[in-house]
Amino acid sequence: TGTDAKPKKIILDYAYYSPVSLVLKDQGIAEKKFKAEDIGVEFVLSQGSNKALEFLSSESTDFGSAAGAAALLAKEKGTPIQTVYISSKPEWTALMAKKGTINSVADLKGKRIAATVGTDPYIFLLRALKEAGLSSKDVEIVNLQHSDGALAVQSGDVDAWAGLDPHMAKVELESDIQIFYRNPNFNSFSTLDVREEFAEKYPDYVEKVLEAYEEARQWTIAHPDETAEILAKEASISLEVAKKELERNDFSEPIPSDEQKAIIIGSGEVLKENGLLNSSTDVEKLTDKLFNSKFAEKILK
Amino acid sequence: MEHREHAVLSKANKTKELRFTKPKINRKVLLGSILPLTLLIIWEASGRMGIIESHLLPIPSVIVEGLYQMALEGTLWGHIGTTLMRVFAGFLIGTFTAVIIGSLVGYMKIFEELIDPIIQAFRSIPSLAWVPLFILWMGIGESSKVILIAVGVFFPVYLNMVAGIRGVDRKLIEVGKIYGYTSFEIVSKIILPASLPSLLTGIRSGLGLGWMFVVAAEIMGASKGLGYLLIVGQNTYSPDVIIGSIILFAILGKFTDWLLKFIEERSLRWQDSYANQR
Amino acid sequence: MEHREHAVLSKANKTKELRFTKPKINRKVLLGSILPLTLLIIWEASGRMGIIESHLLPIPSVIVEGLYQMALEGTLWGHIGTTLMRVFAGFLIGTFTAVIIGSLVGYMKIFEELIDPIIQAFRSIPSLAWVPLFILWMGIGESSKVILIAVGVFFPVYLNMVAGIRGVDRKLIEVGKIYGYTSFEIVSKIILPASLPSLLTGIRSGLGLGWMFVVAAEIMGASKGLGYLLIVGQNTYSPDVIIGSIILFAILGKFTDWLLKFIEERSLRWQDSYANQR
Amino acid sequence: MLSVEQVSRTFNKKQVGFSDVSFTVKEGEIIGILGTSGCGKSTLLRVLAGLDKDYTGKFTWEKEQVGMMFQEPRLMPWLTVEQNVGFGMKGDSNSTIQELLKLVGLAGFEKLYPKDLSGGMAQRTALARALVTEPKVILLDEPFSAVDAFTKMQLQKLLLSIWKQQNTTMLLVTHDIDEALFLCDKIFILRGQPGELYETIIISEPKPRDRGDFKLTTRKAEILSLLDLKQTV
Amino acid sequence: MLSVEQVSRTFNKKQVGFSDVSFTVKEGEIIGILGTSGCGKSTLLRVLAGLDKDYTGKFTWEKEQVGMMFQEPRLMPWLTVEQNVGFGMKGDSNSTIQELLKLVGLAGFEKLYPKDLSGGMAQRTALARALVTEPKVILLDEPFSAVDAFTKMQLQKLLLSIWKQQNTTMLLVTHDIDEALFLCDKIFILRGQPGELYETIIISEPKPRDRGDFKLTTRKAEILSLLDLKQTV
Ligand SMILES: Nc1ncnc2c1ncn2[C@@H]1O[C@H](COP(=O)(O)OP(=O)(O)OP(=O)(O)O)[C@@H](O)[C@H]1O
Ligand SMILES: Nc1ncnc2c1ncn2[C@@H]1O[C@H](COP(=O)(O)OP(=O)(O)OP(=O)(O)O)[C@@H](O)[C@H]1O
Ligand SMILES: [Mg+2]
Ligand SMILES: [Mg+2]
Repeated sequence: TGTDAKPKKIILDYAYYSPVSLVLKDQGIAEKKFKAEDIGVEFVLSQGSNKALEFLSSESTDFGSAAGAAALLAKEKGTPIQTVYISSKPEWTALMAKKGTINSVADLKGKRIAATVGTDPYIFLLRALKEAGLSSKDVEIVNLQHSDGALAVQSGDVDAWAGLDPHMAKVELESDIQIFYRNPNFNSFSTLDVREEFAEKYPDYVEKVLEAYEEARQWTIAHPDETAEILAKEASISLEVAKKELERNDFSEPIPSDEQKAIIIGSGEVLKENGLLNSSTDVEKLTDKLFNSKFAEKILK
Repeated sequence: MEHREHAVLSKANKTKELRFTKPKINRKVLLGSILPLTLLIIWEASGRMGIIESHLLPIPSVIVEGLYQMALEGTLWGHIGTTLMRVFAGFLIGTFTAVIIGSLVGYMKIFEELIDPIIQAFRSIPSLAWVPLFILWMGIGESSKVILIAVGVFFPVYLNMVAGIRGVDRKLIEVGKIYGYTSFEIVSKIILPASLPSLLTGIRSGLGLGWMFVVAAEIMGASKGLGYLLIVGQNTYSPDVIIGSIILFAILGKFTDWLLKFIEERSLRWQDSYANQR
Repeated sequence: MEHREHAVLSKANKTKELRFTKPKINRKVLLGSILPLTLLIIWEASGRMGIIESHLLPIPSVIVEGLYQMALEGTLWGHIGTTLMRVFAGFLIGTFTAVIIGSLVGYMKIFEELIDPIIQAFRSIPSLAWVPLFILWMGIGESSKVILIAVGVFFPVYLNMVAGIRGVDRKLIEVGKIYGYTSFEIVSKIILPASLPSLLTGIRSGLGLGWMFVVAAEIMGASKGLGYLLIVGQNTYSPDVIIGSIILFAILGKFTDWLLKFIEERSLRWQDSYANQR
Repeated sequence: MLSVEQVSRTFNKKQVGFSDVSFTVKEGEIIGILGTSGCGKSTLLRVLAGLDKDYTGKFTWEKEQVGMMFQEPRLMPWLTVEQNVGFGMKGDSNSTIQELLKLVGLAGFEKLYPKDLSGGMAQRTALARALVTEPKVILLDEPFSAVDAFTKMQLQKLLLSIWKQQNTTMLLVTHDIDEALFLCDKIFILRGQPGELYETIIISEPKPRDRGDFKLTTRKAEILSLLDLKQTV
Repeated sequence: MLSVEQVSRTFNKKQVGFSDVSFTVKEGEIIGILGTSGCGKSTLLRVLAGLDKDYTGKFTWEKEQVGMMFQEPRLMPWLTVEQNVGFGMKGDSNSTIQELLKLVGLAGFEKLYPKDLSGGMAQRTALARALVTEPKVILLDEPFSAVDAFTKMQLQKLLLSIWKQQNTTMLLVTHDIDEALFLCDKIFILRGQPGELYETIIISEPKPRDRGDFKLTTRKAEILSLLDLKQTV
């Protein structure tokens, strides 16, 4: 309807788990882009997917960075959002344990595993168990925040941990806790989500934001060392850890397409089996409703 | 004759007062529920009329429905029971420790100078900040949760205990000294009863903090409890679960506080105070 | 002659006391630092000897080094300043509101019956649980952070204010009534000063809670502040940042509490209490 | 001025403070109230001052401005002596306060807090506080119980001089029979627990009186015997 | 029994409570302490009871077991009358408490809290509390200031009977000259602010004495004039 309407300002978030958003903010790309139109750009820090989605939900931001599965969960609970862009495909979660104690997912039977319920590592763990023919009933999942899980696996309170970067990278570097199972395709993506209302009112501006993101993504690919420095400085982690984290990020597929859809649907099914999604939910339909690739497709053509 | 009349008059008075005793309690409950009920009605109405979107703030009936479902499944009682047990245990430990240490600090200058400064510093450390330290020190077992709650309870009780003691009327302490009371007797027979009003306030404050620390405690590897429910609700974007657990916190908190208030009123009958005058 | 001797004696006494005034303060500081220093030394030593692994709990010197680095870069002052401002603003708002509402509730039965029950229920809602509600109601701006802190400060101040008022000696209130004081005059001229000791304890308790609520407040989209630092430390798994921010919380908390304690001691000089006797 | 009709006060539906007291007081009279300990004198004053509403019967004041000095000093512990004296006054009136403090012998102690006062000094502060607002009616509950015999006489004289200047109506509870005889126009004797008005003694001697007056000394024995509870009622 | 040598007490390095007091007391003596209000009588008792350590000079007790009744009742507000009376006793002793309560006229009021007592009843409770432990030495600070003339006489007799039974040494601060004359073997007069020991009056009349005794009445005038500060010192 109001295609020529113009927002007064656009509120974006930035998050340590989305390096592209950090580059976007650091390089001032969005500000430059919207300055000519006299539209203000504001940045809000999201400390996790859940906060990013809460901000979207309460209209505190217009665009938010969240893990794909998290966005799916929120969508099912009625949060009016759409996934319009994939800022990276990170391998940010894997299963870790003390060196030599656990060598495969099958060894987890009857063990205590730390994970944060509802987050990507948790979903990763469930999918890994499923693949190995186990279910959540065969193990004891201890709900711990990511950083607390890192502590608990080191002190021996739990036998394994579904880790998350940068905790994972740091633990790997500093102690004898090692990854024993990894699978990039069980990680959901770092997505960019927009409020539905915003997308309806200002479709042109969704495109413009995605253009900015696209610019930032290209810059990220071209300047890996600078990106690591930005990440290290913003998140106050060491350069070493930042580099390790970036190595595990794949910035090559920005458009939400069928491949991504398949991974998200896989996560959704596992969530459903474990009661985090309503048993009557049709995961495929829900994912269709969540994904909107038309903006990204348009600007990339 | 005149005397007679008078006696009759005062008797009439008496029955009148007796008759009013029962309804008084009801009136209190009634008045107290006006505000919460009004809020509930506005909330429900604006939810139904679409002023508040349900993904932001589900309407009360949906939340109650959800809680009812959990009650039917039986999981609700597990959550409530677990949290109640933890708060209760932590409350007891925290209060007990605070009374002991508070008495020492309030009564003996040397203790005050030695340990009060560090306690005051610890007091402002947020509950979430304690979590990693507790995992390091005590692991993620039940005891570490209970102790974390006890830490929360400790500070207000301690503060009020010390303040209560320092405010005890010098005149009464002198009476104990005249009878050759030992320090311990002076504390137990004069200082503790005299600082009881302040202590009870501290205990009520402490219980409130105990409820607050539950969330931090149940971040530490819980699989049951209201705090766990709240965090899972936040992680899975379920506003009904979040609000449901908040409401449970409020109800349980109110109920336990009411118990303490009841004890407070009973044990402060002797006070020649503004409250007892009415 | 005898008189003379006596005068000399009492003069000697005087100078002795004067001489001791200065060292007394130092002695207090000294005694107060024994415990923290001992802890620090044990910690540092056991870290250096490898009893505590540094990636779990870094040694103090590393943490101080980190803080020093931040101070050099200048970011530290930004964090401290931001948080101080938020706590200060929230503290003022919370205390002010609590004194007003507490006075009304303590003094007028009808207010107590109307709003006390719901306040008591809200009191046990954990800080983290408020976060989504505050984001909903007030967004993630500065004001929503300050108000959240004010909520934390409110409850203990309120509780102590009400308890203080209810404990005011009936006898003193009657004096006011004799002079035909209005309710407002009775509150401001008798009840408030008489409940000052209790109120001050509540204010100190409230300040502590203010510091605790900062973390919850700074979860709401902050990019500066000690709570932010703490959460970033947890999210990026940097134990030195976590412990560093905890230490800053402790120091700032201790410092602000010391300010309040100072005010407390000055304004309670009139108390004929155990504390003033010594 | 004041008429009291069958006023009683019962605590908690059982314990009786005093019962069925009736009397009248004319303007400018000084009334003494004597009675055994615990017979309800203080409670009667509290009722008349309007502090205690749970009485039966009725009474009416003609004047409204009633001052009162309680049995305990009841000083505000957070105020100094001079601030306590000025507690009931509106506006600035430092000179009046200083003057009265001098009259009750507390000049030089203005800045002390109540905790640093002796018992008698606290009582005199309370007296000054009651007098400084110059009420038309003043209720005094054992105003001189804590001061020495000599100071007491001076303060009695002070009361009389105020009465002369302002024709103040006074109700004075006291245990000192000499004091009642020296100051009062009428003496009510309360007896028993609950107390009842047992006897009214009228002293028509003009004031100021001579303390050694023989007529008064004889009445002292009479009052003393009235206070003896073992006597037949 | 007790010898006091040049004891002084100064508050906050400036305000003097009393100064340079010296006297001796023999076992079984009843000592009266009279003085103008604020001259340091209560402070003196506090020092002698060991409650106030900041004095100069020295004093020694032969007996240790000192009882004290303060100027204010100082009842524990959370204890009932009988619990307050039993406050200083070890072990069960209900019968002693009940008996003493009867003697001070408080039978029937055992279960009341201090807030429900009249001034005189509170004072009598405090008296009972001081007497119930049967101390060898007892310090009394205006013990009868809040009771009526008749009750006062009865309580004075009670004191005398206890003195007779147990040969208790008593130091009695009072403002009632008649009382001092009726009870005491020696009367110390303190004067001024800070108070100094101005005069010692010895009354050799055997106890119990006759209240109307003419010899005593003459001394009353003497004491009264001693209390007058305007007199030349
Ligand atoms: N804590 C204190 N600090 C300062 N001055 C004090 C303190 N206690 C008492 N005084 C002063 O010491 C003096 C003596 O007080 P004390 O109570 O002994 O008098 P007293 O003889 O008992 O008088 P009264 O007959 O009125 O009870 C008074 O001038 C009083 O102001
Ligand atoms: N709040 C109360 N509750 C119950 N009983 C009370 C209360 N206040 C006073 N009384 C009782 O009322 C009676 C009269 O008390 P009141 O204080 O009037 O006596 P009084 O004549 O002033 O005695 P005194 O000369 O000892 O001061 C006493 O028996 C007392 O126990
Ligand atoms: Mg009385
Ligand atoms: Mg005295």
